[in-house]
Amino acid sequence: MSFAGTVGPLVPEVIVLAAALLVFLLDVAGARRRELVGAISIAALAGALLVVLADLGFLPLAALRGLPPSVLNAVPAAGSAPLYTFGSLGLVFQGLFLLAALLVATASLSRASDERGAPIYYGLLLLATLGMLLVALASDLIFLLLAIEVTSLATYVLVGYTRRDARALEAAMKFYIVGALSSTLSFFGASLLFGAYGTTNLYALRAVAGSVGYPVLALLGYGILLAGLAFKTTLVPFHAWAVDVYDGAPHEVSAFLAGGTKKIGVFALFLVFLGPVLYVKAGGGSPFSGAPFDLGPTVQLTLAVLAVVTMTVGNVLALLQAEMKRMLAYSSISQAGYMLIGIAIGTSPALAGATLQVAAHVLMKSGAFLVVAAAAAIGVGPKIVDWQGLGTRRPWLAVAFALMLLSLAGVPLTVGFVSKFVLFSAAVQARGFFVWLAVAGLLNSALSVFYYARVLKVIFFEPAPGPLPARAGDVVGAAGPTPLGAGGIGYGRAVAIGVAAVLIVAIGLYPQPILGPIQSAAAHFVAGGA
Amino acid sequence: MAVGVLIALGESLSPGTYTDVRFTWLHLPAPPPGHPGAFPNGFSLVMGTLVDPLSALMLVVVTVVGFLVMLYSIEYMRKERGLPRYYAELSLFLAAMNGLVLADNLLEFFLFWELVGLCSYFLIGFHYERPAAASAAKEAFLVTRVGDVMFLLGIFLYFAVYGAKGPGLGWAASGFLFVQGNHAFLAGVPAGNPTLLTVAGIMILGGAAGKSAQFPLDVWLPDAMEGPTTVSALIHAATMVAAGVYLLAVTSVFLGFTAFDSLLIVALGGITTFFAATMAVVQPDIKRVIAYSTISQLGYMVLAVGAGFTMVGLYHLFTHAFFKALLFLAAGAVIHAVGTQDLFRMGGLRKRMPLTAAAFAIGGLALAGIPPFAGFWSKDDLLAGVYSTLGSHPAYWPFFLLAFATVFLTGYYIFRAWFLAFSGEPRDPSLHAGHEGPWEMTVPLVILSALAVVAGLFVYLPGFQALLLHGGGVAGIPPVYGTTQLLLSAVGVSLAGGGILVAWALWGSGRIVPTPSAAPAAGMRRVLLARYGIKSAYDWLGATGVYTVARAADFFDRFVIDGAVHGFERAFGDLSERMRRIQTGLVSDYASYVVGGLLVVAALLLVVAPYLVGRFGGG
Amino acid sequence: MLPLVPIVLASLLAGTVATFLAGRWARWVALATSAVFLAEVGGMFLSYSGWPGYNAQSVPGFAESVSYPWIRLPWMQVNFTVGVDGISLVLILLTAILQIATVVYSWKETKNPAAYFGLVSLTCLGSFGVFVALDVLLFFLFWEAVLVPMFFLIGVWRGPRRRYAALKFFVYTHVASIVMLVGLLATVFYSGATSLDFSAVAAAAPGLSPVVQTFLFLALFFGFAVKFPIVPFHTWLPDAHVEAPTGGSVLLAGLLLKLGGYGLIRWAVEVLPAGFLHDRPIVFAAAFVSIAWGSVVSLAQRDLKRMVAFSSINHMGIVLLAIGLDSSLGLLAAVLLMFAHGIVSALLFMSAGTVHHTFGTRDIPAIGGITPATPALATMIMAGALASLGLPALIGFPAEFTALLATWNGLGYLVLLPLGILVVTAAFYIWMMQRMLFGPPRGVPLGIHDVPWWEGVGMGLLVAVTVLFGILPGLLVNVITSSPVKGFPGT
Amino acid sequence: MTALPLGGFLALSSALLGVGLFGILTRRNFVLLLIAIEIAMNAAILNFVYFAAFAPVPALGLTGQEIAVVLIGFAATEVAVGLAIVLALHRLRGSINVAQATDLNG
Repeated sequence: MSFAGTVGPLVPEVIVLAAALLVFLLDVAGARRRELVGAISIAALAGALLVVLADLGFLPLAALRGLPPSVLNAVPAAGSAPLYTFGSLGLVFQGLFLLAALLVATASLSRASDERGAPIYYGLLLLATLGMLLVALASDLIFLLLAIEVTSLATYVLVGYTRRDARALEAAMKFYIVGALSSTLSFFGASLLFGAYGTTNLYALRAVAGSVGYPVLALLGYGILLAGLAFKTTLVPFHAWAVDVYDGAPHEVSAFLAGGTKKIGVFALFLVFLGPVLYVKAGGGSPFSGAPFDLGPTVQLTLAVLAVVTMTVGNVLALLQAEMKRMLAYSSISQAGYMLIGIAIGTSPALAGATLQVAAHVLMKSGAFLVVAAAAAIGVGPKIVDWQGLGTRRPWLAVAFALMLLSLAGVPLTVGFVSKFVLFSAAVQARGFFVWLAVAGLLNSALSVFYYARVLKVIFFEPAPGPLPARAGDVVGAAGPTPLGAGGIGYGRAVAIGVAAVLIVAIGLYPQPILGPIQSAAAHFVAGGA
Repeated sequence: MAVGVLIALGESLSPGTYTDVRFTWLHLPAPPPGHPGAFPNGFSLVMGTLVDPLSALMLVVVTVVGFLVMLYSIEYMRKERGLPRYYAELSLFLAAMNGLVLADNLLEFFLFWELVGLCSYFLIGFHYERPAAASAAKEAFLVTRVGDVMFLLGIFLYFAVYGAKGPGLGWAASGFLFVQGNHAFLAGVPAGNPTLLTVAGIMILGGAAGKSAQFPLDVWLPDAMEGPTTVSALIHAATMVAAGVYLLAVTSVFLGFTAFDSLLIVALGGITTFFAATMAVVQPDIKRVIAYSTISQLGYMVLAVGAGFTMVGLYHLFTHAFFKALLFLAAGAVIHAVGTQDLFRMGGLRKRMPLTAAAFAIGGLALAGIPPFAGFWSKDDLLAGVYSTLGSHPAYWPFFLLAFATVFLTGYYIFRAWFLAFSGEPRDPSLHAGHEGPWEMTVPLVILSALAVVAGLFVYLPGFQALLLHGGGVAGIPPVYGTTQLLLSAVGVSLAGGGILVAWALWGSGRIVPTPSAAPAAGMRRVLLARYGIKSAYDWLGATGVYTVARAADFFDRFVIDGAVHGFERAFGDLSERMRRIQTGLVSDYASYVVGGLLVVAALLLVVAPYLVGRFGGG
Repeated sequence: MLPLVPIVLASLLAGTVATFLAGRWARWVALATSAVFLAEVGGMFLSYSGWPGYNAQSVPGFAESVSYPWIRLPWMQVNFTVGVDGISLVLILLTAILQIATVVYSWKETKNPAAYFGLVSLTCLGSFGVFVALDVLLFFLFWEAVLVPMFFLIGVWRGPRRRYAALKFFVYTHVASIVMLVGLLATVFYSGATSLDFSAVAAAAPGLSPVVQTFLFLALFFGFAVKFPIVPFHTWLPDAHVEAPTGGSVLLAGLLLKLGGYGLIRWAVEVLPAGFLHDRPIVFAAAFVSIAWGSVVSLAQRDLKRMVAFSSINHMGIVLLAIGLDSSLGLLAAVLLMFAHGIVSALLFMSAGTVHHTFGTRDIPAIGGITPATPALATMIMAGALASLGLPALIGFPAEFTALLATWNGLGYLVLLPLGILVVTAAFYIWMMQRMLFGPPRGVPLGIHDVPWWEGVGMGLLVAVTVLFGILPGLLVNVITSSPVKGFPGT
Repeated sequence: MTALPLGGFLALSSALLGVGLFGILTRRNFVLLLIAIEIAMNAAILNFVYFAAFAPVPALGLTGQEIAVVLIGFAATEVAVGLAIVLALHRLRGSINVAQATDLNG
């Protein structure tokens, strides 16, 4: 394969990597203006997004297509074990990752332009995005875990990048310790799988999942791997770090973590667990007997239990949260439970539903955290009660936030409803105990309405306690009262929030343009390689 | 009025049942084939008019008395506020009353029945700023509402009876049209559905008892005297309260009562007749005396209808309407003149209001049943009729005796009132010096006086006779008019005369002899003034019983049902608070959760899930 | 043929959006929107009822039915399918009447009028959508879409505990909606319907085994029962009513409660006949409890709005009873009663609103004898109360009469309970009138004005409707009975 | 080839993992935590190495040795990032005791 042949399919990754390097170089060269590095990053991310969309087959973009159609969804030949392949579901996830990064990058333009570390910030953002893009391509377990680590390492630093904020550093510390522990576990689990099957290739693993030679070893491997990946996906009880990190990190970084990097865990779970889940060998049996047994249902049940526990615990913990970001963090945890339902069921409709849920979550949760950033920029405090009267002071911002919360709650006419609808209808369609999974999910979404509605109540119904300070920043190093554009929240944030809000409603009204590709991608994903 | 009289004249010339316009009010079409359901032919609820001897008789009453009361009101109500409202409500009442009389089915009957009840409610509460009036209006509405609800159930039951068994009158048409022949059908098939029919009759009786203030739903009528006297004369004496009797009459003619129902009706009539009269005996309020007498007289009519003498009952209704309206209007003239309703403060009005005194006396004589006044003829017929059934229905005996004894009481109480008001000397100097009213008030008195004298004699007019004869519609229900039991008549008249004499002996002087409070009579008097405690029982039931239940229910609603909702909320809140404590902020704890979670996942994958899957099967 | 329903939907949507953006012209835009809506619906209604001879056209199936593909999933097809039949048409007419009455009544709303009128229009839009939706997802979408504007209507404008009430309303009804959605989806998937269209679901679902249907029906029933509301799931209602602005109360009582009844008729009873038959004892028990509870508790209320709210529970209990009878007469009665209750409770809530801002309180014992000072207001209260207690010649009578007749026909002497409760219902209204309207003036400040013209027009419209259909219920009945529902000729 | 050596190596790596986890759970000093994580990481690396040697099935794709080398590099990178955080934390708070950094909780 020629160099062009190798790089051609990797155009988005190359663009992002090049932009990251360029930003770091500019830093060294002393060009540290936020506008400059931000523009470069946004351009790179947008370009990569266009290429990914083109690769996915959006016709008007055919000229940008870097991926030969023959490569897309091609199943590796028997005996070959590529490190990465190009599945359309991966491309869909790439698109979502890029969308999340793009929203965050755009909104970050509104941070103080002379803030220290802007190039570092954007460079790390791009590097993290690069890791995410690689996750979406992985076809090898080690490649997958390393790609995750690329993102992780970048985000550890990103959380604490200002180096002046004790809360952010504390968050980075926690993030790092739990993250490193989890990656260690992941690798240990991978090593057991390698021992059991003699390969780390995901296609191969899927193929041999049926002939479990050493079920105990394999199951232990899958279990430990699940624990490691659950860290990224914030499944309960591996979630505890997330609340503190989302809380302590700069708002834009929280948006990126919750809306973006968390989803690589979801996709990693898809990749790793589809094989075991799809393995159906009736006849019961015990993993200790040495004979083949019901691996599929066993894994499904485990994942389902985790999903239900995650949804429930996240929601219950969010109920009485007094701080906005922590509330959003807990809601983000519970949303991860919904996504897990998709892989627990393992059918292509369920995966499509989970993917749509991921897409929805990118918009809702990134959007929500960016609203928090915008609100902080106009002097709204971190507690939910501090948000009183926002509805009358900043009606547009409040309406956008309301849309995001309603979407999170799964109220119709929003993307959050469509995704839950598709997911739960897929669960009901799968019959069996998945119906109860859907019931649990719906009851949870009912429970979640309580705290979303409570926030809406505070924002819209309660009068403002007093005038807002002219400009109080969460922004470290903010110098002087230079009011930002767009009513004090900054144009970048306004654009990002606006795009997210519009997409939430647009997809909620007519999801077909995005649902169609996701469905066919999920179908390819389930069918491929097994 | 003219129309009413014309219709009555027409009926008297050619008795029979005439149905005019009829239109479908509400139509449930027949279901398509294959969907039988409860109404295979669908059904219609219709509105129409029907004229027959019964309605003709009622029409005369309604229109004539209505006209006279309107005329009388011009002067009587001159100084009142809200006259447009008064006349509008009175007109609406007359319209609804005519509608009721002309209705050709039970549903339509009920519709207008409710409307007249509404007008009664409004008019009792005409002086709504007076708490007593507002309260009386409420009481009237609610007590009659109890009857209405029974009436409604009665309609359903008749609907069911005739829907199931009627000759071609199933659900497809309408189960409760007033159509000649139903009754005959029932007579032929007595076993039709006796229980259903009996209950239906009881329910109709309940409705009638509410409207016609029969025991035990009689409490509202005396209180309804809070309304203007004109209203009392028209609505609460002559027309609306008679609608209950009319309902019973119509039902007995067109739909039929079972023997048990008849006995019940007779019993109710007899009891009401007597007890209402006893309460009238001690009343100090001139209007309430007349009100109790109304209840008592309505009891007679119910008795007659129950005993099978439908047209005799209506005949008494006819005469009663005139002399009772006369009594009310005369009383109204007195009240208008002196400004009080308390008999004990009046006295000696005979000299200043000779015409009114005479009118009241004529009304009283008619009421007491002294020949040749109107009341004599109808009451005598009535009693004779009931007497004639005693042989075949010995169970009627006690109620007949009660009714007969009431004749004495009637003579006594009405002339007690007359003597107290008109004879002797004025007792209370603070009262206005009474005088006769202008012509608008006297003319109705004169006309009604004339009618109170001659209305009973109408029965000797051939046309009217024909009306009464055909009114029952069905052979076998004999209208007894003209005295056939001379001995009975003589005893009756003597009793009435005796009552008058006793009244004269006690009150004729116009002086009041206070009864010693220790005397047995005083205790009796208290019981009677307290209306045997029925009113207090109702008040207790409403204000204490039902309201307490409602308050308890409200408490339950707020604190138990809603409390459960809040408990749910609190339970989750507590859970949330408790679980938040695991979020310590210490990273080592978080790491331990990871390790613990790892162990849990391993246990799930290796032990729990395989066990469950093996136990319950995959998927 | 023009796609009439989507056109109405579009006009309503455009009007709503315009209202939100219209600033101080909002009320004019809202008025125009509602007038257009009423004209469109009125036209549909008249053409359907065959006025003036009102010989009902029997249209088999749904009229004005159109369908566009919306969401394609491999395992099912979601269409944008809308259409009307007699039942929905009557309720749509109710929607249109209430919208214009509410807009006129609230003419001088000063607190954020654009949002207020916009939310009113949005609520009506959602209700209209629910009534025309013939697809599970579309139905649920509109069903929930009503929730959000109502949440804001309750929460922003009036009462002191409005925030609590709004939250309670939102959470409570949303939980119920979700249970309902589970039931609907399970119905679709277990029955093997390939499309979420009503026709497909209604064709496939009756084939489910009775046991499954029983559980599915219970899920749906719970979802609808909260909206109804049925005791003991009713406690959100009094709070919401008491705290909502008048327009919110009007739409809440007039429209939202009807959604529950309509949903039950269309999506539960028709779709799961066997489940319905199995669960009828539960339905009846719930209905009887609600009838009795709503009425008895009303008697103890001091707040006029709270009293009317509990009377709504009573009336909707009768609706549920009538639906439960499973007869064509019962169905007819249920729809009539929903229409009647929609108009009458709206009238009563408007009166209560006027009482509140005229006298500064709605506490019944605190004011009395208001008739001389405000005769028009007293008349409106009286008209509402009398219509609500079922006085003939007003709309409540034909509705209650048919309901009770159907009950007698279906349940025999059990009709005694609703019949007996009629006395209690009369009692609390009559008592309220005695205390508030009559007697010597009490708590009536000097120099108060009677009903302002805009409120008078709003209420007068409703009174006119009450009288018109009270005297000529046939207009509604002929439309209702042409529906393609069991026992009606449209089947 | 017997199963015994594999069992023994597995026991060794499991012990390493256990030591690492124990350290992570009990230490409060950030640097000691880093060391504990590295010990646990080495358990995984060790696994890859001897699974490559004692593999019951022939390897497909990456071999255990390749993976082990990559992971050693990765572990170094990870520690570098960790030390950076340690430095920043120390500079800002004057302490690298993780038990003192619990401002974010609840």
